[in-house]
Formats: sequence, C-alpha cells, structure tokens
Amino acid sequence: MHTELELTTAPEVPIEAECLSPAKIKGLSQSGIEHLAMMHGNRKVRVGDFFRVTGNGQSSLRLEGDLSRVKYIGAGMKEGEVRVNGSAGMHLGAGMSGGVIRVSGDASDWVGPEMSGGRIEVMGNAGHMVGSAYRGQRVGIMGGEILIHGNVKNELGSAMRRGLIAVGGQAGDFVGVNMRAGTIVVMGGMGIRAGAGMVRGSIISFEPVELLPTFTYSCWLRPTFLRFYLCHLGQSGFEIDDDHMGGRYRRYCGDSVEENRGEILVFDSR
Amino acid sequence: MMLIPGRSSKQGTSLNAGKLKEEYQAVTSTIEMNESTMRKLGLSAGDRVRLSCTTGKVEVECGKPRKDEDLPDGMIFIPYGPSSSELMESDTAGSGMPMSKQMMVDVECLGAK
Amino acid sequence: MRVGKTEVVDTFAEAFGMWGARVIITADTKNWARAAAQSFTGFATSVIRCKCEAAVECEISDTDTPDLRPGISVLLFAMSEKDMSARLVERIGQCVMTCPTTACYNGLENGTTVPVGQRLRFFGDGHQIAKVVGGRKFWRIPIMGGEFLVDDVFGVQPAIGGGNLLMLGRSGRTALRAASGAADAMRDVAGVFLPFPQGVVGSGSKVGSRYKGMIASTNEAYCPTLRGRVENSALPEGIAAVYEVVVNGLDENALREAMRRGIQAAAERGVDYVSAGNYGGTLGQYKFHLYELLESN
Amino acid sequence: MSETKTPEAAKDEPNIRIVEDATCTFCGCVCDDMELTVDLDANRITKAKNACVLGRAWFLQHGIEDHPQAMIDGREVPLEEAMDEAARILHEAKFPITYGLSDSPCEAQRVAVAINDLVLGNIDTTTSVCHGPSGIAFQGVGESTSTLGEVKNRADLVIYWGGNPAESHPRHFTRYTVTPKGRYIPNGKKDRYVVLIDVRKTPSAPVADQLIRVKPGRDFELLWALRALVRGRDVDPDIEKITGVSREVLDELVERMKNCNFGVLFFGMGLTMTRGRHFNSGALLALATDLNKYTHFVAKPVRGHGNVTGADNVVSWQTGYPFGVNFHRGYPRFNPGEYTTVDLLARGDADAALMIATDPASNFPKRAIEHLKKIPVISLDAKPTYTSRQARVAFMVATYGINTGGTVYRMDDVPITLRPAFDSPFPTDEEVLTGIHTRLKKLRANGRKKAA
Repeated sequence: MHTELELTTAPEVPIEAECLSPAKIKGLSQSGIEHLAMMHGNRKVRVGDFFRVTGNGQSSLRLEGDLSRVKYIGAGMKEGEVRVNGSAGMHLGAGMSGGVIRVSGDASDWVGPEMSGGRIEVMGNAGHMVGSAYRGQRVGIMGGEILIHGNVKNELGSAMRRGLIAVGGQAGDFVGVNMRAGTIVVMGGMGIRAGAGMVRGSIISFEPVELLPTFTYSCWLRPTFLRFYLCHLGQSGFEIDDDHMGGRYRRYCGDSVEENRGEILVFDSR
Repeated sequence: MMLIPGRSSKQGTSLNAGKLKEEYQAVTSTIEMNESTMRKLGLSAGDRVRLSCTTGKVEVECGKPRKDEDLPDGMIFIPYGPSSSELMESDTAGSGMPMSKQMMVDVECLGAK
Repeated sequence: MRVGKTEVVDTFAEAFGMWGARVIITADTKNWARAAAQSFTGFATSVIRCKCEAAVECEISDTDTPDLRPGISVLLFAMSEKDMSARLVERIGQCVMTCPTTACYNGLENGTTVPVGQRLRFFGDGHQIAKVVGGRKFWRIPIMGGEFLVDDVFGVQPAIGGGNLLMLGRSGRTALRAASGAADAMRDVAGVFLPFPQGVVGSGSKVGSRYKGMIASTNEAYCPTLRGRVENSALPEGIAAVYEVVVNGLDENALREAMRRGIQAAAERGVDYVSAGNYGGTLGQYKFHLYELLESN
Repeated sequence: MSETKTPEAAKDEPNIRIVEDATCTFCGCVCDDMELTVDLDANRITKAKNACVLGRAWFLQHGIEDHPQAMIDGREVPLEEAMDEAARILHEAKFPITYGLSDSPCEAQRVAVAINDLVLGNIDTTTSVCHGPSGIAFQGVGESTSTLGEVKNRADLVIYWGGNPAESHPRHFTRYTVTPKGRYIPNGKKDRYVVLIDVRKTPSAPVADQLIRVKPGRDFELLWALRALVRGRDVDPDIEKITGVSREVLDELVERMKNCNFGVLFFGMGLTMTRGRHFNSGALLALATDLNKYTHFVAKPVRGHGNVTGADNVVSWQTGYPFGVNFHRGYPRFNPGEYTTVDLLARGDADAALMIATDPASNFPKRAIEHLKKIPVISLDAKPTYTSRQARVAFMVATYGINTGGTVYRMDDVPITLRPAFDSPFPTDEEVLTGIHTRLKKLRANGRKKAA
C-alpha cells in the first residue's frame, strides 16, 4: 500500500517540500497530509493547495506529475520509499540516510547531496552536483548509492567520502573533484578534469578520458573488484556487457597535488 | 571557433557615455581576430560576420586584424555587451556564473557592409 | 536393521558443536581456483592437531560467483569464533592470496561475523583500498600479480562437527569401496564437507590415551587386529577392516541428509555393517541415531 | 568635505570648485587621489587630475541629464508614487529578487539587504557573474590575502593571471603593483619581477618582464601542474602540449615563486568566467597557500566595479554570505547556482526584480533576459540602460562618488570615503531604497493587522 500525491496545481515559483518523505506522512490521515506545510516561494502553503492526496500515510509514497519545481523531495528520509512518476526538482533526497527514492523522469541539480545511506535511482537525466557537498562543506556524501541512468552535468560526487555513484550516460566536468574516497562509475564518457584534487577513491570510465597532468599511468589490469561493482549495477538495471565486465582498464593514480592515492580506471579493450 | 568576450578601455569609456548610445553599441559589436585567422576566413576589416551557437546568433562587424602573436589562431575577441549576451549559455553549473568566456561559435561571413 | 545385505547397527553417531564459515575462492580459471582451494584445505583434517577442519564444499560456475569468475566453495570449521578469525586469516593469507589471480569472498550471510580482510589488509602496507558495495565491505590489496580482493568480515555460524559412519567389512576392499562410495554421496549435500582424505578415515580415534599429552589415540574397539587382545572390541567376528566417514555440517538437517545418503550408498555397495562412533553420549551435544535417519526417509 | 575649497569668485567669473582627494568609483581600484575641477554652473567636471583614461571618461562625461526622477511604464510620475508602486510589487511577490549593488555605496547596499530581509526575498550582487566563483573558492579553499598597500611596499614578484589591467584597471600598475616605490621596494619597477599569464597578448603585456601564454581554457591544468611542481611532484611530460607552456618555463616560474620575498597573484575573469570557474580560482588560491610553505605569498582578485567589494562585505556581514542569499525562510541561505540571479531568471523562478545600478538586460544570457521581460522590474540607475528602458518602475538616481557621498570598498577590502563634486537633482539610491523600505514596513504591518 502506498500514499499517492498528484500535483494538480502548477507552482508559480519553486516549492520547497521536505514534508514529501515517508517519515513525515507516516500515520497521518488524508487530511493530515493535506495540511502539511510547504514553502511556495516565500509563502507558507499546504500540501493540499497543490496536491490531490489519495490514501492515508504509508511508508511508501507515490508522487505523480511534473515535480521539476518541487525541491527537497525525500530530503532527510531514513526509511521507506518515494516513487516519483515524473521529474523531480532540486535537492532530491538531500541528506537522506536510508530508504529508496525512484524517479521515472529527470532530476535537477543537487541529487542526494550529503546523503549518508539509502538509494536514489533516476531513470532520466540529472543536473549538476549529483551526490556532492554543498558549497562550503568539505565532505560530500558519506554513503549510499546514487544511480542515474541518463546523463549528469558537472561536479558529480564532489568531495564524496564513501558510497557508490553510477551514471549510465555522460557526465560533465570535474567528476569526483576533491573526492575523499568512494566509487564513481560513468558509462557514457565524461568531461575534463576528472578527479581533480582527489585524495582517495575510484573513478571508472567506460570511455576515454582526458586526464590532468597530475595523474600518472600505472598499468593496465582486469580489476576483479570492478566485476563486483558491475554485477551489482547489472542487478540494478544497468546494461553491462561482457567486454566491460572482464576487459582491460588503464589505471592512473593521482591526484599528485593531494595524497596521490586515488585512481582513475579507463576502459581500454576486451 | 572560440569566442572570448572581455573588457577593453574603449568599452569602458563608452560605457560612461551611456549604454544606449551609438558608440557603446558599435564597440560591443566589433570582433577581433588575428591576421591568419582572418585571411583563412577571407575576412577583412569592416566585413559583417554572423556568429552563431546553440544559444543564439548575432551579427557583428569585423575589426582591424590583430598581430598573430597577440591573439591565438581561431580565437575571437569581443568586448562585453548585448552581442556577447546573445550567445551566452544560461547554465551556470551551480556557480551562478554563466560561461561568458570561452564560448564555441560558428562564424559566417556576410560580406562587406 | 537390514538394508539390503547390510546390517545397520542400532547406535548413534555423536557429534559436537563447532563454528563454521563458507569461503568462496574465485580465480581467472577453474584450475587456479582449485589450486587455491587445495592449498587452503591442506592439513585441515581434524581439530585435534590441525586447529581447524576444512574441505571443498562444491565448485561454482562462473555465473554464480560474486565476481562472475570460476569459483570454489570451501567450508572451514573451528572450535570458537576467535579461532575462526585466526584460521581464516592464516589460510586465506597463506594459501589464497598467494595463489595467482584469486579473490576470496564470504559465503555466509548471517548475523555473526569475524574480522578477516580487515586483518589481512595490513599486507598492503598502507596501500590497501577499502570498498563498500551494497553494504558489503571488502579490501583491495595491491600484490605483485595485480590485486587481491577479500571481504572485510566473514560470516560464521554455529555448526556441527564429527558426524560419522563406520563401515565394517569382512574384506578391506569392500569396506573401503563402501566408505568412499558413501563419502561421494555425502559430499553432494550442500552445507556439509568431509575433512579427511577423500572423506575417509583409516585411523579413527578415541579420546585420550595411556600416554600423557596424547589427546587422542587409536580406537582399539574397532581395530581388527586387536580383536581378542582387548576386552572391549566392538567388532563381530570376521571383520577385516573398519573405515570411518567423518562429516561436518553447517546445520543439523544437512548433516542428517548426508549421513542418510551415506548409509544408503554403503548398503548399495554391500558392506557388511554400518555403524557409528560415539562416546556413550557424554561428549557431544548432537546424537544421530542411524535408525532414525533411515526412518525419516 | 573639509578638503573642498570654493574660491570667492566674482559674479562674472565661472563658479569653480576644486575637490581634492576625491575618489573615482569607476573600477575596483577606487583611486582616492583625484583632484577634480568642477564647473558648478554647468554641473560638469572639467578636469580630473590623476585620473586614468577610464576615470577621466567617468568624471568628464558625467553630466546631469534632463530625465524624470521616476517613471512607471515609461511615463513620468512623482517619486512618491514610484516608491509606492515599487513597494507594492515587492510586497506582493512570492519570489522577489534583488540584484546589482556593485555601483552603490555601502549605505544603500545595507538598505537593500534590509528590504530582502523584510520581504523574504533573494539578494544577489554582480559578484555572482564576476568574481562569484572566486567567492565560492574562498569558502572552499581559503584566501591568503593582503592589502594593495602591502603589495606596493613589499611585493617583489607580481603575477597577473587572466586579467588585463592596462585596459580594465589602468592605474593598478602605477599606483600599487609595478612602478611605485615601496618601503622595501626602493627602486620601484627595477626591484620587481612582473609576470603576465594570459591566452592573448594584451595591452598589459609591455609592462611585464615575462608573458606566459597559456592555451585557451588550460589555466586550470597549468595551475595544477604548478601546484604539483611546488610540492615536488612530477607532472605529465606532455605538459607543453596540454598547456602551451614548456616544462622549463614552469620550473623557472616555480623557482621564482618559491624564492621571492613577497609574491602576489592577481587574478581576473580569465579564470572565473572560463570552463572550470570556481575551480580555476580555487586552484590559484591553493597555489598561493602551497607557496606559503616557502615564502610569503598572497592572492587577490582584481575586482571590476567601484563597490563590488563593498557589496560582498555588506552582504557578508549582514547575512553571513557574500552573494546569492535567499531569505524565503526568514533566515539567510546561500547556494550559488540556485539563488544566483542568472539561474533564478533563466529558470523562470523570480516573479519580481529590484535591479540596483546594474544592467542585466544588456549583459545577461539571452534566456535570463527573456524572463526579465515577463516580470515586473524596478530599476535604480544613474543612466538610462537596457534594463531601465524595460522596467515597470524606473528610478533615476544620483551618481555615487560624483554627486553623493558614502563609503565604498577598494578591491582589497579597504573602505574609502567618497567626496562628491556637485549636487544632483536626482535622489540617491539610498534615499529611494529607504523610501521603499519604509513603505514595505507599513504594508507588512497592515498585512499582519488584517490577518489578526
């Protein structure tokens, strides 16, 4: 059983709705959910002003409609499930520590910033700073998984400390910039300056990458650990072919302006 | 080709006169390239040129050629103004700053004025 | 009770509690995985002197291992949780990590875990890398051959050691054929392993000895040459050899099933008697009555 | 105004006033050594001694235009009516934004913050499209800094990166960084080594001892390589192919940087506006930090507008953040890319805009300009602009530094007092903003009364 919220009134200006999270609606009656507060620009509004609510508060929440201007969906959630049938706005799943968010459409900038657990899946594209630190923070995501099936823009996984981020399509510049540790897999190619300032961690690219002058080639290898990750991603709906599963990868270590303990693995051949 | 908008003292002084004045508008719709690049494109000073990219297109005038050592091949300089805005992408990559230097544009010669 | 030509003695096998782990070894080829497994399970027949018992459980095809390479599942039992960690670290470190192209994964998902990779990681001398995927943490240790992968912790669970069957034969060949046939049949059961060479023990023991410092000594009651010499001989007349099949299992049901299949296989091979070893019920927590095993079928 | 002298002139003689130590607010240098000759009858400055080419244009071309003080939809209205309308627009908006402020004195900037605090708006300054990325980098990397006075007195190695001060800040060289004699730099330029790093040979090049031409868009790679070399790490042997700068030149520069007594890195928008943005500035700041292991090294952005530095300071000390600040929830939140003006307009988030001394309609990306046309805009500017032309409410204000006093911040965060030259018939931006603020307070109070 799930609670369904359908966006029936298009917002004039962005909505901020941290209340769209299982823990916030759990156990509430239908009218209780309708009375939850959100921000519409600088005005306080009620969920019922914009959404048609069906059912009472369950731990599974289904959101219908174009929510691309609704920010903070699932922010801070610890458990349960949020399913968005449509697109989601900024700060999706910000700071979440558990549970699952699934978006059938696109997501905006800042998907899962500073999350520490749980999983976010986006079937479409996402924007800048997916799985990143907010400006001024030194550490980004502390765990969990972000799986984007489409493309993303810049600063994927900036300053991440732990966790897995996978992108089925392309990524922009500065993938894994300042990353502390963790794993990023990008299947459709990435922009320049990947891994700038990385301390530890792994960035894996299926496509050739232009590397910074502070990264050093170490060898090619068929990384066993990667098979582990790719199996895991294969089970999560990514298409992984045998070439990538068992193929050769060129390993570069860096960033030498930092501790030089990170790695970028670039798929080379079968 | 790479378009690099920037400041110039002429743009600065004409700004004082007023943005809606002719001088400012003329300054901010004049581009500069080096001699080789202009030769390659068959352009000479005073020619009309159309710059276009995915964001928009704009017609500007070709200024006097710069020496080859002053400006790299394939680079176009234009003082900031309405023309450079027209071509500017609005995505700021989470920084607030649109990419207003280093824009990739197509150049099309429209002949002399 | 007779099964075919075989007399099944009305007795029980006495087994005792141990701790068990399942170790999945993978490698680029089946041969390297086997080589690692063979080394891993070497000198691991009996806790009495080897500190642990281990043997191959089964081979795993490359569609079913965690990294989709050919693999082998190995079971290792020891007497305590603490021992489990020490034995796994020793054997994975010395026998699996040293074997080219291998990786080593935990094969038991349950609550109790012991540190393994987190102790082996120091071999990386500071260059080791931790990875977490799907809640599972493992270590990448840089080695001369590339990288060795090992799970941070391995699951351990209470298990049962010392399940056994005794094959009594009027000829040594009959007894041995029955014993090894039984061993083959028992090995097919998931969750059990047979720690002795080919699963068969030629020198079953009793607890204690007349000599100080010997924890175990020959089981004179079942030694054919001592019939007539000792008073407690358990052998009927005409028995030329007794072979023991020892089986350990992760749980009681697996052990039961293995022993049942063992009796059946032995009977099919026409051994004279099938019996079982016990200490009068004083030593182990588990008793497997042979009749009950047959009746449960 | 103690320095101001008004000669006792006879009636037929021109009414002349000399303003000494006046301040030029055209660029971020904020030169405060101007000597202005003012013709009070003509309301003109006839001479601006010490001013550079930009400053001369700033002063000499300034006149009082015949223009209404306030207009609504292009029609002249009394100032009061325009302020009423502006207050109404801001009060009713759900997402009012304020932008600009870099050509206003701090006193006006402060009122602008207060207005946003009151209407739960969003305040951003032109910093966001100038050195905003550097602001992000300051926060992320930290800033090793000094005043221009220290640079003048101590710096023996001056590096300009991605800027062209000869054209944008003509007196930067002569007043602070290259030619002046300083306490520990007794011979001026002779005691200094000046390096210019740019993609093109700009008119600034003749001043420099060395010009390093970096391939366009490769500043980050070059900075990163320098950082690695400073730390004693090796870099890709293809470094020349990547950046256009040879290893020898890099090694020499690294040695020079490590061995100077006081080095300074000035950086311009060649870094902040190109691909990489805040990471480019951040790389440069990190390089300065790295170098402090060996010697004293500072990094300073070369700021553009007269009081853009003041805008950063005022917004920072009032809200805690330098730009891109949102008040929707009653407390300030900072997030460049979300609360910065280009983004707010291009995404269509804002529903009213207060544009103070800025002209986004001429220099913003097209998409942002298109949204600006759809929402009510209130503009305050000293000259008609593209923005004021399309504004719902347009205020014509007096020019700061020439007609009004106040405080501005030089690019090195030093506050400087303004000495106006002559009066203007137009109100100051502070007066207009205060008028709007007062009206908003009434509107809010009435709103509360109604609600109660």
